[in-house]
Amino acid sequence: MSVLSDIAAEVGDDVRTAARAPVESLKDARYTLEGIREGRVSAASVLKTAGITAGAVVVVALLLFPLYWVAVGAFSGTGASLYSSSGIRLWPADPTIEPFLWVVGDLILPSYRITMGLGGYELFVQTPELAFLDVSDYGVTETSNFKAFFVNSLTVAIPTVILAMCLIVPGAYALSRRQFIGRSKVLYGYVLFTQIGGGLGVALLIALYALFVQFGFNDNKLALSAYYAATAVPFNTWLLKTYMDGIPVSYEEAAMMDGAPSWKIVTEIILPLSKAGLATVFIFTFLTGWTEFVVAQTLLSTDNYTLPVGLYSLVGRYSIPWARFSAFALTFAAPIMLIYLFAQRYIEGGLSFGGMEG
Amino acid sequence: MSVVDSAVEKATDNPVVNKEDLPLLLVLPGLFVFLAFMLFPVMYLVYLSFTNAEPATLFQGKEQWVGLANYVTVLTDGQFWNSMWVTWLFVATSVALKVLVGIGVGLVVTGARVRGKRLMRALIIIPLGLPGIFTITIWRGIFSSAEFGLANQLLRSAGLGSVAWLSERWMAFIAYNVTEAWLAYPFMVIITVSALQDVSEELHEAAMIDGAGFFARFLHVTLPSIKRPVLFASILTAAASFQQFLIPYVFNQGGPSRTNELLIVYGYREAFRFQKYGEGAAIMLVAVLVIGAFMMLNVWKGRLADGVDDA
Amino acid sequence: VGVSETDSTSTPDESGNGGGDDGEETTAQEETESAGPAGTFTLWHQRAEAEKKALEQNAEAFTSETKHTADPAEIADLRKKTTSAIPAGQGASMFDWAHDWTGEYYQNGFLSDQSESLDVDLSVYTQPAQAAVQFDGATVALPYAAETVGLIYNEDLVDEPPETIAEMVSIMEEHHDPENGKYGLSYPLNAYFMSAWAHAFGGYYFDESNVELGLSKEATLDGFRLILDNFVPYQPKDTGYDPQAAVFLEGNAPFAINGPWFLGDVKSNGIDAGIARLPSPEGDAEPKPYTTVKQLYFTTRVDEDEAKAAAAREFAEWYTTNTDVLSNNAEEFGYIPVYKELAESGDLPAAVEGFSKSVALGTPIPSHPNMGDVWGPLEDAFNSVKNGDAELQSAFEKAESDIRSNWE
Amino acid sequence: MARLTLETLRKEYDRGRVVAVEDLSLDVDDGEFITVVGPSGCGKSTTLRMVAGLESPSGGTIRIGEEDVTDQNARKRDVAMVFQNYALYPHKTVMENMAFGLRMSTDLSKDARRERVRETAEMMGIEDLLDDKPDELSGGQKQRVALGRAIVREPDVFLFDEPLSNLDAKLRTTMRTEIQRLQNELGITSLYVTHDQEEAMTMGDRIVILKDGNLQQVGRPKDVYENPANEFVGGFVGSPSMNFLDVTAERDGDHLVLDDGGSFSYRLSTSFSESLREATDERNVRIGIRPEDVFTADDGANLVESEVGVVEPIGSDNYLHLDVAPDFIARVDSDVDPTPGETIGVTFDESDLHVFDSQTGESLLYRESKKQAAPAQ
Amino acid sequence: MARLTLETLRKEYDRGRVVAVEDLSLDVDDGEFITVVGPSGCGKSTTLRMVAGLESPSGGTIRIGEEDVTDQNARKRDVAMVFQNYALYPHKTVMENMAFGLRMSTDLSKDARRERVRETAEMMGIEDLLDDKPDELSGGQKQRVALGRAIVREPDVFLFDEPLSNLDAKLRTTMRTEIQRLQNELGITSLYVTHDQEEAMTMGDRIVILKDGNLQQVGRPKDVYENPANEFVGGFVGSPSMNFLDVTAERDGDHLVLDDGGSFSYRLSTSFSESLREATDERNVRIGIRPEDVFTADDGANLVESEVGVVEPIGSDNYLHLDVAPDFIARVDSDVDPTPGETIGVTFDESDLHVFDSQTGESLLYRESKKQAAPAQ
Ligand SMILES: Nc1ncnc2c1ncn2[C@@H]1O[C@H](COP(=O)(O)OP(=O)(O)OP(=O)(O)O)[C@@H](O)[C@H]1O
Ligand SMILES: Nc1ncnc2c1ncn2[C@@H]1O[C@H](COP(=O)(O)OP(=O)(O)OP(=O)(O)O)[C@@H](O)[C@H]1O
Ligand SMILES: [Mg+2]
Ligand SMILES: [Mg+2]
Repeated sequence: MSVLSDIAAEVGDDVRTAARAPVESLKDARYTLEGIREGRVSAASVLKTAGITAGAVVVVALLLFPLYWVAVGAFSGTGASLYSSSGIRLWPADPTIEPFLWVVGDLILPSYRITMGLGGYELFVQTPELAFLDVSDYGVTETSNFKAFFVNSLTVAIPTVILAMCLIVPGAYALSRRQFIGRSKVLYGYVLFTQIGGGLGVALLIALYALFVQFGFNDNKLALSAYYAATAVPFNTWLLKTYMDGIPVSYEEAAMMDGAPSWKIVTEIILPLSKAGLATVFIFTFLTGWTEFVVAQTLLSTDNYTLPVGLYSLVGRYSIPWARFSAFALTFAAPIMLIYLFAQRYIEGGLSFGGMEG
Repeated sequence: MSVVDSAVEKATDNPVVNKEDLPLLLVLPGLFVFLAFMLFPVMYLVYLSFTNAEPATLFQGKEQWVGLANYVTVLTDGQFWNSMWVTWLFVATSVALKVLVGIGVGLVVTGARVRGKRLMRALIIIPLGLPGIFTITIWRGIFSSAEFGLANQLLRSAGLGSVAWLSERWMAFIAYNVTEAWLAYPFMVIITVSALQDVSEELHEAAMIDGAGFFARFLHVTLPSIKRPVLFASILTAAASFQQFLIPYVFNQGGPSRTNELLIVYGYREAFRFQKYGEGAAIMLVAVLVIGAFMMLNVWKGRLADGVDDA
Repeated sequence: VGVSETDSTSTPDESGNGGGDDGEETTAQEETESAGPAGTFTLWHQRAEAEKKALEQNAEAFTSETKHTADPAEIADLRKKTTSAIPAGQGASMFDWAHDWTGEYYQNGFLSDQSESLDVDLSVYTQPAQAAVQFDGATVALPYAAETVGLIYNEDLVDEPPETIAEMVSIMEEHHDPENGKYGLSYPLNAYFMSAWAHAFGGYYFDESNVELGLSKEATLDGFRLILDNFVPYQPKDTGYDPQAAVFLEGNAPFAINGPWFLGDVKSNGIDAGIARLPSPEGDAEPKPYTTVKQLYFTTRVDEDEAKAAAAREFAEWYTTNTDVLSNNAEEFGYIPVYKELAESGDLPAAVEGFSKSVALGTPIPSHPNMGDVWGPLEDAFNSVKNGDAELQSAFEKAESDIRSNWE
Repeated sequence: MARLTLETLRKEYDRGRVVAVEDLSLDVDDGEFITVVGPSGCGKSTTLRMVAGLESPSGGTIRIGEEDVTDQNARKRDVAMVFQNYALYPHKTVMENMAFGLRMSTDLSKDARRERVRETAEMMGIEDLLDDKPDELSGGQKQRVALGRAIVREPDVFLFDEPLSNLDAKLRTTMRTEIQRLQNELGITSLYVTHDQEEAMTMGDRIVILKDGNLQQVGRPKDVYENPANEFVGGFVGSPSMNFLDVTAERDGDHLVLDDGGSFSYRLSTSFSESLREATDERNVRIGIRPEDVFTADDGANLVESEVGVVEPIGSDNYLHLDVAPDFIARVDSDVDPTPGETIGVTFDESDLHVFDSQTGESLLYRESKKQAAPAQ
Repeated sequence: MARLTLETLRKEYDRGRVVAVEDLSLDVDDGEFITVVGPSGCGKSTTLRMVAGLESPSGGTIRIGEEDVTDQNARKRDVAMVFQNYALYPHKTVMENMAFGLRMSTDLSKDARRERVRETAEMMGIEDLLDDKPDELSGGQKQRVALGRAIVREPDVFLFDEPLSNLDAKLRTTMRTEIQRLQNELGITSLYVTHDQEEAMTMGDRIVILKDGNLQQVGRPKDVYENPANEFVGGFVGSPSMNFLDVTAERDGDHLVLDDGGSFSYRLSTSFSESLREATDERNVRIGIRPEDVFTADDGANLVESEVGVVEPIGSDNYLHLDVAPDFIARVDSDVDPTPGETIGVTFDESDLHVFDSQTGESLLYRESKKQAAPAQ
């Protein structure tokens, strides 16, 4: 739990830093300007910085241009197409947020009555209906099933993450810290399967489906989570193991000298120190459950569709409603972007393959 | 009693499993769950590859054992060998491109003089969060052969003529590469950035004092320091390239005229389009074996499985 | 006097299938019109938006009118889902798709022959529709609409739809100006869309009765030549569906060759479109497009449970013969009726009228399983000719040999 | 607090190819502070880690108090260890770092633990840092916390593995005094590993000198300094190092004259000559003389003329590099400041002379005192 | 080889919130070896890095020879630097490491470069290591390679940033001599940063003492040791540190009597009293006396009785911790070995006394000599 509260605190820090960033950079700019005036800072070096930064912005802009292009489509409303015979538009001709409203739908928290028995009396609080967004105000009448898909995705992705963590963390620890029979075989096997798990084709899918049916697990979101967790095991175990390799053994030894039993060493020392690795694994396993399409589509019934399946069901036999499709996809990716934005420093640390330097 | 005792003694003496191997128990759940989901399907696939299964026969359990016939068919099919070589070519070019883009962008977003690096790095990984089928469809649109395809419009505004991207073999191949690079660059950049942050500042300074310019420092300090992580990422991403399916399939089904049919597309077409599950399974397995051997070789060569206690 | 068993036909469902998609089965209720217990069945479809909504409303109506329950479910990739679920003994009792899977699925054992149990006589449907739902003497589906491509023209740009190809070419010529984003024609060039011309001079793709290919026949090649000479020069160079659709939808092309499903987009883009039959080539040749019949398939799941089967059958019969449903479909979505009573009534909506003329000319896509192998090589061959990589004759000969080798 | 006994303790690595510690026996009294010193790789850390339970010995026994702990798990032994890199848990505050051991090995209540930590922190002068994380501390503060973490548990035995080697020179001296003060106060049996002989000398009640896994000498610092058991110890202990010279002992009547064949010649007294002759028949011996025992003289017997190389001032004294032998240093008063190149006369007292066997390096004259200096053996 | 001149060199960090180096002026003669010493964070590295061109100064100028290099890129300056962690390129062999600088900054042919490297390697005694990778070397060898890499380029100026601090005590002494030998041989202008005052003292032609970015004193080691400009320098230079005592100077006729209100009382001579009275009107001063200047005495004038705390033997001498003041240490001969707790009498010569202003810490009596000791200013 302390890990969670730590993470919460650090996210808080990040938010604060992010909020302060503009002020800080303004101050920096002022100091630099003063510096130039007083001759403390050479103007050439400032110009160089500005030029290089501009260059970096151009690179980033180029990389993200396809996404921008998609976003333009999403804001163009119905009739938008990936193909436009009238030339590139850098700005929607007739900007509208209708597609996004269609995706998100109403955000209304219905009124609840919270009651509390109190010695014969009954107190109750009637919460007001909270309407964050009522899309009918904007003339959008029908909406997508995004929210239902979203809930389904969460109910698949969260157990996936939990289950995967339970499988991955002990394995990674053992592989990183202990010598035992078959260790290197498992490691090799895992590295091997980090990639060739996918791509085995339709026949595999049929076999998999048959397997699920055999155990009566089809259309079971939990079973799907288990499957995702299983596929996430090799790569992520391996990743976390590599990360743990970088944690100095002396911390463990210190804890051992402090009289901590093995499991305490793991929960109190290794896990908190593996935060970056855990965050990375968290993101990757979450992504597994969040973006997988084929198996989810095969296994789940319509009511249980997850977001990618929901997204794909927008695709018609011949054509795709581009504005809505894009808006759906961008909304779909938004949580990932947010999570990543805050987990960035951990992920970059968690992927550094510190143990591999040499 | 004594029998039990001696058995216990034997078990504890047993050199195969001893007390030090208890940590194996921590690995087993993950291994078990993984195998539970992968082993049966894979075995099934192996079985299929030795039969003449087709949808009609398969589902009625009427498929027949045909031994190595499927493998013979596959290995004597010219189209298979074309796929094999295109696939390796694609692996080579796309990995080179991905590594270049990854390092290039990685350098840009870690540059000492670049302001706002963190934000840039966060923005740059967005493609990671989008489903592949979506982004690939977008790129299919970009590389439309139509005069108003995005790539063609850019070419034309640069004063060049438009290109029939997807109906010319090498143009299509280039389009695959660009798209693959775009799909994979977030991963490559993340790894490169992590690696770049570990490059010793002191080494850079030493080189600077030794009189090395930017390029020489990159060559002699940066590159050797990030070599291993980048190599590792390249291997992973090479495997991804090897198994690329969606790009050729969505773009032009590995066309034009099956010239760019990557191995998995070939297998898919055989298995699904032409309904030869047995042959499809054989192709998939050959592909898996090839990529498996490739990975093994790299893992072994790059000593990627090593850890602290092997070191 | 003994205790009489009232219900011998239906056994209480033990859910021996491991809990499928079909939900709860209700046990017998004797007092309804038709004999047998009430059933619930699932109907898979891949319809979007308005069409989906209409189907759901129809299912509701059916459920409230009868003792049975119809449960429609939208599927993201119907082909993948059916091919993996049905063989595993799972999946819906019924699904909604065009007739081109009939042969293949029946041979694979996915479909159930209901010819013995159906109450409706197939002769109430048009001839091609009758053919579509049958394979090898089995009736595996019931048809409710036909579909094909026709000529759609932008009324702002074209006053009168052209009767002949020559007329059409001259109008296209007038509008074609790619430099400024204007094109003569919007026409996705896939095998289905091109079939009208391949068949126009007496050629054919595939002869179902003799299991024979006709791709490299001179008459077929003439059809391809016609496309290459008269249409390709006026189209955007990317002949995929979306890029082709875009130019018409943006008002940048006078003509589109497309199907009724396109009309929704046309309408929502504010294009005033007229529909006409496809123009004729010179001489007495007529374009003969492949038509597809939309139908409700019975899967093998219905064989497990008579109540379910009865429900599915009853829904299919009701849906394919209910004139309210059918004419509404025609009006809203351009579904061309195949229920004779309606199809021959002569008061079809204008949009449907245009397409139904094309249907009248056309031939149904063969439902033979071998047909599935034809599309890919055909398109590959056509594309390589179009790109100038191959000669017409040799390309299609090669396609034929590819297809044959896959048939083995 | 307890006695610590090592008996023929042995550790092999790589299937016996590396013998890190070879049959080491040592007896540490209750409350004694033993420093272990030796060059890098001599097996100091390995010994310490075996006592801690972090490595299991390949042979021999370890006893703490009366208990044989050789096969006992590290966490069961009541020992505390201070690591070279401190090994403070980076994610825990100082308070949590210090309380962790108590939490794990005692069943004190949370408040009682905090109380104990606070007391110890006060003793260490780090009570203001209790809420900080290790990252926020300076090197000296970290060192204090690491000590505090060990102390708070009141263990039977303290182990230190080069705890000061990451600190700068000034801080090292301060912390050295600090540790001595604490040890005096707490009187806990301690084993202190260092590679710095000065640290070992000043801190240890007794000092243990290892080389290549072998025990060289054990004894009180002064005894070891004055009576090194062999050439290695002589050279290792003391800074600057003892000067060595290979000489032949020529007989001249009752006297022996030591001669290196060059400018060096030293005539021994009869008594010294006699004991040397008793000790060895070899004519070639190696003599050692400490830099501070060399003094300049203008005339007199046994004067050695030599040229001055570098003169290193260290403030209080000057180090004269002389060409008597390579690296021959005389530590003289800072007033004595010859210019490099000058020739001066130096000499030393016979009583300051150490004589070693030129083959084995064993000290030839002080066997007795060596034996007595290492009673533990 | 060239003169190095720093003029009011200044470096700010964090928008001026941290002043790492404050208006430092220094003149290093051609061929001179200057050591820069000071506590952690005093700006030693920052200064060095500005000279190297790795940081750009916030003010002031740097001149090498006649050329103003303040705004010149590091790689254009003809300086070489030895880093604390050696900073050897891990993927290059020793040969490649050493040749890299030549390759980058000269247009020698490959053979010529190899020749130069080989010569230098011979000089350093590392010619056998040329084909090894840094990983395979021991600490001392790495250090030698790092030196070699700097030397081979024959730069105008040598910069050293604590090059020996990662080595163990014995090795440090050896390498120190090695560097001195090289410097004598090559005579390249050098700036050598260390936090170890002994290193600074023994190695430097002159020594620069910094504190908080401010220059404290520049001078020959002996001068600095004997005439510290202020209390800080007095305390920093010399080991063990100078003992300090706050005293009041009471007048007693022509004499001044220094009294700390406790057991300490010291009567100054008339001449000393006079100069002190000339120097300050303050009655409260702080006196400093070096440990080696304190000696034990049984009787006589100015005897201070004090109790012995810890006795630290370092072999050649003993350090007696006395209760005259906290951390008051007398360095005495190792023969003098009182038992802790014993009371002994100690005293010192008036000439060894340092007197500092109790407010500013400035030395009160040695202004003259201080001025003269720092001619570079
Ligand atoms: N895990 C190990 N595997 C193999 N050899 C080892 C291992 N640990 C130590 N050694 C070897 O044992 C010997 C003693 O090592 P140890 O760490 O005890 O030396 P040390 O005296 O502590 O040295 P230092 O002063 O460098 O810390 C060395 O030769 C070392 O190479
Ligand atoms: N990049 C930087 N940003 C902010 N402050 C800095 C930076 N580099 C150094 N400082 C500050 O400047 C001061 C001087 O640092 P410097 O590294 O020169 O000290 P130093 O004397 O070399 O210390 P040490 O002996 O620890 O190496 C310190 O207070 C340090 O915190
Ligand atoms: Mg050690
Ligand atoms: Mg520094």
